Amino acid sequence: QETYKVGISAGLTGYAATVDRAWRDGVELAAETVNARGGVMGRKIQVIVEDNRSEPQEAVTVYRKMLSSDGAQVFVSGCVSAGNFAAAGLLVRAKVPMMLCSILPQQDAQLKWAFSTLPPAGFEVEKRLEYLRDKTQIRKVGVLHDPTPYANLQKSVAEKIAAKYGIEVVGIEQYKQDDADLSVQISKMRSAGAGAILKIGLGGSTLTAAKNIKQLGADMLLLTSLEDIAVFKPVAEVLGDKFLFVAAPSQVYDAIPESPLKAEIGKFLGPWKAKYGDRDPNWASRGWDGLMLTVAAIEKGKSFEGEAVRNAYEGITGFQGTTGIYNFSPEVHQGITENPFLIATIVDGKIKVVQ
Amino acid sequence: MADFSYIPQVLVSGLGIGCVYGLIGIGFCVIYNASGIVNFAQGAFVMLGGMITHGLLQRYGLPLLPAALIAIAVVALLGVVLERVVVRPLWDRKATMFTMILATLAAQIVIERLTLIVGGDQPKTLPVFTDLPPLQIGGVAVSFQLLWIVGASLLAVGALAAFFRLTRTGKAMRACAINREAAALQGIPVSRMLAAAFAISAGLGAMAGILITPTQYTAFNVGVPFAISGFIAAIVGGFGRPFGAFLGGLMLGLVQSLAILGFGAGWKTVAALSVLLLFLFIRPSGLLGAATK
Amino acid sequence: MSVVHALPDATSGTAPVLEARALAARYGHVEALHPIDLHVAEGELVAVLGPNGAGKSTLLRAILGLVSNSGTVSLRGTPLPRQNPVAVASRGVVLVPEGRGIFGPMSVAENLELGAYRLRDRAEFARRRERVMTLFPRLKERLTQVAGSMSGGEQQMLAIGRALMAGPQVLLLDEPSLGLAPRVTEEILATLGTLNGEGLSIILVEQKAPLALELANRAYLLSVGRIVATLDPREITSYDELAQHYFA
Amino acid sequence: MTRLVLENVTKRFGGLVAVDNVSFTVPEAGVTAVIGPNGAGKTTLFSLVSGFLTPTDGRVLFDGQDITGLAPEKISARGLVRTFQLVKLFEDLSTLENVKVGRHLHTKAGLFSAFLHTPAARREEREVEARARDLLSFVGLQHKADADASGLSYGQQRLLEMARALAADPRLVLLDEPAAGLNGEESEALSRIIRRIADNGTTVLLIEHDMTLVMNTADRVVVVDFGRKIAEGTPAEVRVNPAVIAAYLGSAATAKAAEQEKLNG
Amino acid sequence: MLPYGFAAAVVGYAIAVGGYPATVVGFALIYAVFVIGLNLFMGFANQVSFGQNAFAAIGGYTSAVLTATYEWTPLPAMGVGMAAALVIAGLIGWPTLRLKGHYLAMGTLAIGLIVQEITVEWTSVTQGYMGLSGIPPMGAFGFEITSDRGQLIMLASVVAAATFLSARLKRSRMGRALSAVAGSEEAARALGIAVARYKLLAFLLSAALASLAGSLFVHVVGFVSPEVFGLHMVILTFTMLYVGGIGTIAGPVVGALIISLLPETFRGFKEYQDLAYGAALILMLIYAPKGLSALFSHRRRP
Ligand SMILES: Nc1ncnc2c1ncn2[C@@H]1O[C@H](COP(=O)(O)OP(=O)(O)OP(=O)(O)O)[C@@H](O)[C@H]1O
Ligand SMILES: Nc1ncnc2c1ncn2[C@@H]1O[C@H](COP(=O)(O)OP(=O)(O)OP(=O)(O)O)[C@@H](O)[C@H]1O
Ligand SMILES: [Mg+2]
Ligand SMILES: [Mg+2]
Repeated sequence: QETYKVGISAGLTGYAATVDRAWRDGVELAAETVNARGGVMGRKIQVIVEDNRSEPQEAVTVYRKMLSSDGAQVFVSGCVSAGNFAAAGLLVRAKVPMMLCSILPQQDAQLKWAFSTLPPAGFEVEKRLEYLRDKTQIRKVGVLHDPTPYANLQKSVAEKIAAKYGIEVVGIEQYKQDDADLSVQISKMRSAGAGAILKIGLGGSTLTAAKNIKQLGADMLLLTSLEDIAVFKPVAEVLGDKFLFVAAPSQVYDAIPESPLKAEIGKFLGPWKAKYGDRDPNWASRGWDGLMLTVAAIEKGKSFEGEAVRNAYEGITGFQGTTGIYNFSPEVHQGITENPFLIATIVDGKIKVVQ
Repeated sequence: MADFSYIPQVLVSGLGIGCVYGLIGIGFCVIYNASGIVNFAQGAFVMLGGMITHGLLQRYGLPLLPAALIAIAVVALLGVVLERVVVRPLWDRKATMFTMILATLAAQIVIERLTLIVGGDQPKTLPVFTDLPPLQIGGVAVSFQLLWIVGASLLAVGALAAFFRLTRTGKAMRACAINREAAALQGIPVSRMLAAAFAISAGLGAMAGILITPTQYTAFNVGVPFAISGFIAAIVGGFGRPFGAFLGGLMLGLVQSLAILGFGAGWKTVAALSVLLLFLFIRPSGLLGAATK
Repeated sequence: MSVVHALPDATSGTAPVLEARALAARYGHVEALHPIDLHVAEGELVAVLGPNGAGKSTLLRAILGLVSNSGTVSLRGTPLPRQNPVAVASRGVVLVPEGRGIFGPMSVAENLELGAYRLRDRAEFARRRERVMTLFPRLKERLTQVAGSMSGGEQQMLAIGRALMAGPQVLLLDEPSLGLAPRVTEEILATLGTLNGEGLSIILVEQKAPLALELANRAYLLSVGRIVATLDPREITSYDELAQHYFA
Repeated sequence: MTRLVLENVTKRFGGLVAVDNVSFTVPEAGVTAVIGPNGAGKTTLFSLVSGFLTPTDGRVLFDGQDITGLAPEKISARGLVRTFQLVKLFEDLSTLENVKVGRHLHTKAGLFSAFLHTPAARREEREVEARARDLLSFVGLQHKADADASGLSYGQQRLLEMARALAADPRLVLLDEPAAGLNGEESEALSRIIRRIADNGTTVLLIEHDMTLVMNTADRVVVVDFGRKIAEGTPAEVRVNPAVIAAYLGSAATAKAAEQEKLNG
Repeated sequence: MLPYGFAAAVVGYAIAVGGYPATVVGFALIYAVFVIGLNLFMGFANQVSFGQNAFAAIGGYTSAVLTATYEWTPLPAMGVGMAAALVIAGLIGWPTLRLKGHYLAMGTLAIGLIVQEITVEWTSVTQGYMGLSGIPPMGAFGFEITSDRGQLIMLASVVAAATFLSARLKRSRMGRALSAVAGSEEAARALGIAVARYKLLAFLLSAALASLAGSLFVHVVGFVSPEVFGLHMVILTFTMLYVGGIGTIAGPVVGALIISLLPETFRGFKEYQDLAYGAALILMLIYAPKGLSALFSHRRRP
């Protein structure tokens, strides 16, 4: 029987490893679920995964392999933006669309074939500013970000919209993902009067920031962007309730009210928990969405053919995913248009939604 | 309106991270002094120190001290394994220094990947040794962990200097690095010396990892960045001198911190390395002069 | 002049201290030393002579196991391990190599100390060191100097001094007079004579044949990797005669 | 004509005065030898002349021009080439190629003629090759032409170093203990070689401990001790100088040298 | 001849088959250009540089910015990139090459890290981690090489030319001077070889080839971002150089091909791919310490 081949170029090693491993597991889980109910339009889905080491050059190689040797018909690829950009030209020539976890390429010709599950960069920032405005007296913040494109975007948004929330950004500091110490940046923001730090970026650096705040004896809140809960647990042990984070609905399933969103998350969380236990569901749930969107597109366009799937993606609206509702159109290739995020903290090892 | 009271604090931060670099740089010096090899798996030892201790605390609920000691012992043993399996065969074939460096890099890949498979990709940390609020000295916060790091670094430097200058085994190790064949002719067990050097340096690396992890995070992939900083520290200090590496580390840490202050973290490598390069042009033999020649 | 092939040992009857049988050595595909037999009796000083490239150094290196070799070498009847210089040196077979092999960046004192690496006895250490200082007063003046910065001759003294620190059973010297001033050469060879007189067995590779033959009990003549003659020094009367052998 | 003039040359290493206010001249013709005890400062003197060390004090004139403090490659480019006491060969090159490197100063093919392999470059290569082979035969190493330099015995390495230095067609060649490691017969042969070098118009300045060679080869001898010049003159004069005998030769050696000369006829 | 036969067979196969092998071999050839340059400096002259990636970045980014942002054609852009790389190499090399051993390592490591950081931070020109897209393929006079086959043939010709020239260089007067510098700087100087000048020359040649490799990369892929020219590149190319055989003529090409193909052959190992790669590497270094191309030929290195 013929199968439908979905390729994943993921940074299973390198800086994107945590996110992309979860993304891959989410996509695979979705594929298993779809196959269990008979596949899509009579075909089973076959997922092909290759590690791009979080590097663009390697991404070109693995995209090429999956395209020409494995015959991938669509890509549901991870968060390594540069890798996806580097391969975008190849996909355009092969007329194969991609659904990504990363930001979108900028060239019009390439953009045409690329779609993303990523929420707009502003959402995570807005939620945090909202929280500060509504729940605290803090009116001065510092922004601490890494140099990745998505973090840079978020930083620019924060700079632009903070005033709308009556909040002043008193310091913008950068760090590098593998920095072993952030206390210089933190001292500088503290002395500028910042009462809270909006940290934007992934990985262990959050833990370093927390440790540094404590070592400096600084009385500041740390509000971090979306991340794996496993990273946050030790952070909470260091900073306690001075630590808050942007949470995706799937991460706080128990705390959200009954709704179509909750129902959709439930469909994903069941098999996820069965297979992976307590492992954080956030990136995986996005991967799940990525594949489910693809299935929806095939069924909508009634074709497995690349161009048809691409066209069908553009027609998907009101699609209930685990991260929110996706509305695509020829102009909008980044489907989440409503802010699904919450602010949470960890008390005694339990996640608590505070906003 | 500008408030510059944080500058002393920044200097302290710089010294703190500088100690860390220095401590890692010291590990490079040990193997170099005993064999003339630059071991780029040194970063992996640092990473393993933190990771193994974390595992022992988490999984077996051991108290910190025994966990740390076991971790150091395990990593030291691993150093010996590395020497036996990778370095010795090359050494026996009279491979060039760079071939050996590359082999240690390959070993670093293997160790890193094994750690990933066994320990997962999540970042981890260790509790601070002394869980007290930082000391406030003239408005500058000094954490207890920093004191631990400084103390241990100085201790390591002193012990190593004594070892290499005063003990017979230490001198024999240096002899092996200078002229292997002549060392063998004195009946010095050259290969055992080499293994011992790897054990010591791996153990030191692990110790560094254990000391510094409480101030930050560790994960399977922190080894390479640590190794680079430690390597630079060792060079600035005049390769092969533990105390020089320590000073080199301090200098790197300070310059970096000031660079972050002046230009932002984005340009810190540009700024810090430019300063260090200028320094080397002016003082081409390093802070204390090179160990050999 | 007579060339005696089965020359009796100076101390005939006793077992040789060091004995090589069918010892051969090669560099890659080239056999630089063809199988040879050689021995040194207790208290004997044996000279090895021969032109450049004859294989003299190779012979000494083969005894230590520094080049890939075949055949056996035994010390007082016990075979020495092959290709394991550390073990051979530990048994008291001590080589002063061509080019000296001093530890350049280390001090003179440290070099001497490492010569006695295997010695644990402090009193004995002090005694040997005293002895070396007496033999080479120049070293005493320079104990703290970095060995590599010493003049060529000074380094040679250090190399021999270091070897004596090991308290050798057999001392092998590869051209000890190399680079030494005539007076010092004379002194060093005299010292070797003294040591030999005290019972130390020595193999001496030396280009200054007349000087070596004056000391030696026996001499092997090496050419193109083979022993071409075993000589009794007492019977060599003229330098010319020896020279004929060299180019035979 | 004088080839080389040393004027009050001094070199200190920290507290140690390795060369102490030494002056002498080397005439254009013939062989001049520097002798003296181990550590007297002979090699240091060579390093000062050839630019590898800079004198603490004093001047060095080569063919009338001040070369004090010039870089070694500048000095060798003017025609003053040295060998090293501890041989420094290019170990990864063959014996022949080692000598070819010695021709560097007398060839000029650059990057582009190398890439293009111009006829001029090819002609130059052929000349270099021929010259290098001649020199190997001159020192008796022709049979080792294609061997790795590192595979030569010690004595052969010394000869190779000399051939390589001669390939540069120097006007003055400094030989640091060329006979070390050679036996009596070989050093006699070397003595003839050195004479021929001198007869071909290259000034030879030589450090040697082999007194037979010095006595047979040198026209003039300079004696140094503790960094100072203690005597100067013809070999015959120097040999009987009591200071030289006491500091350097030792009585027995002198006697033996004389004896050997007799033996050799 | 065997190493060249091997290289020709691999390239021929890739040209014939196209697709994924073409991509892998294409990258290998680009690396080969880089490694041939590295070999001039590290193999011929026995120096160390941890920072050649800087010159690849300079070449690559100059090409990328001039063609994608300013719409130049590739060839002049490459030329400017190479000139820029040479100027920077000269400025760095002139003082650094006087330093010895570890300081040279430090200086070059620093320049590599510095240029890498500039590519990340100078976002107005480089777009940082976002990368630059829309770089046109290699071509001249209105003719573009877009097909896999065309690109491979172009890359193979560049590699062949670079190999040929480095062989010529090695056997020339200059090559001998470099060998002399490699063997003993003191002896070289004693023979009138201006050591610092030759080191600089080797450094410049190798920077030029690195820059060329960088430019080729961006025109072949059409995209560039800072990760491409990171420390990873340094390690990878060192590995290629040593596995292939440092100081030999065929070594860089053989090394680049083998080290590029090796991880692909282990791709099926999934999680264990890197473990297998690391272990294979160690074994190759142990059993062919002089490089694979030396295994192929018993001839003594010239
Ligand atoms: N490492 C090596 N590789 C290859 N051949 C070598 C090596 N070392 C020595 N040989 C060769 O082996 C032969 C013997 O060399 P050896 O050094 O033993 O001579 P020797 O008698 O000590 O000469 P000398 O008096 O010049 O020191 C020579 O022909 C030499 O070229
Ligand atoms: N770089 C240096 N630092 C300190 N001392 C040095 C240095 N170079 C040489 N010396 C000392 O200077 C003195 C002269 O050394 P030099 O090598 O010139 O002697 P030499 O006359 O050539 O002796 P030989 O005949 O033994 O070769 C020696 O005592 C030596 O130890
Ligand atoms: Mg010899
Ligand atoms: Mg000397």
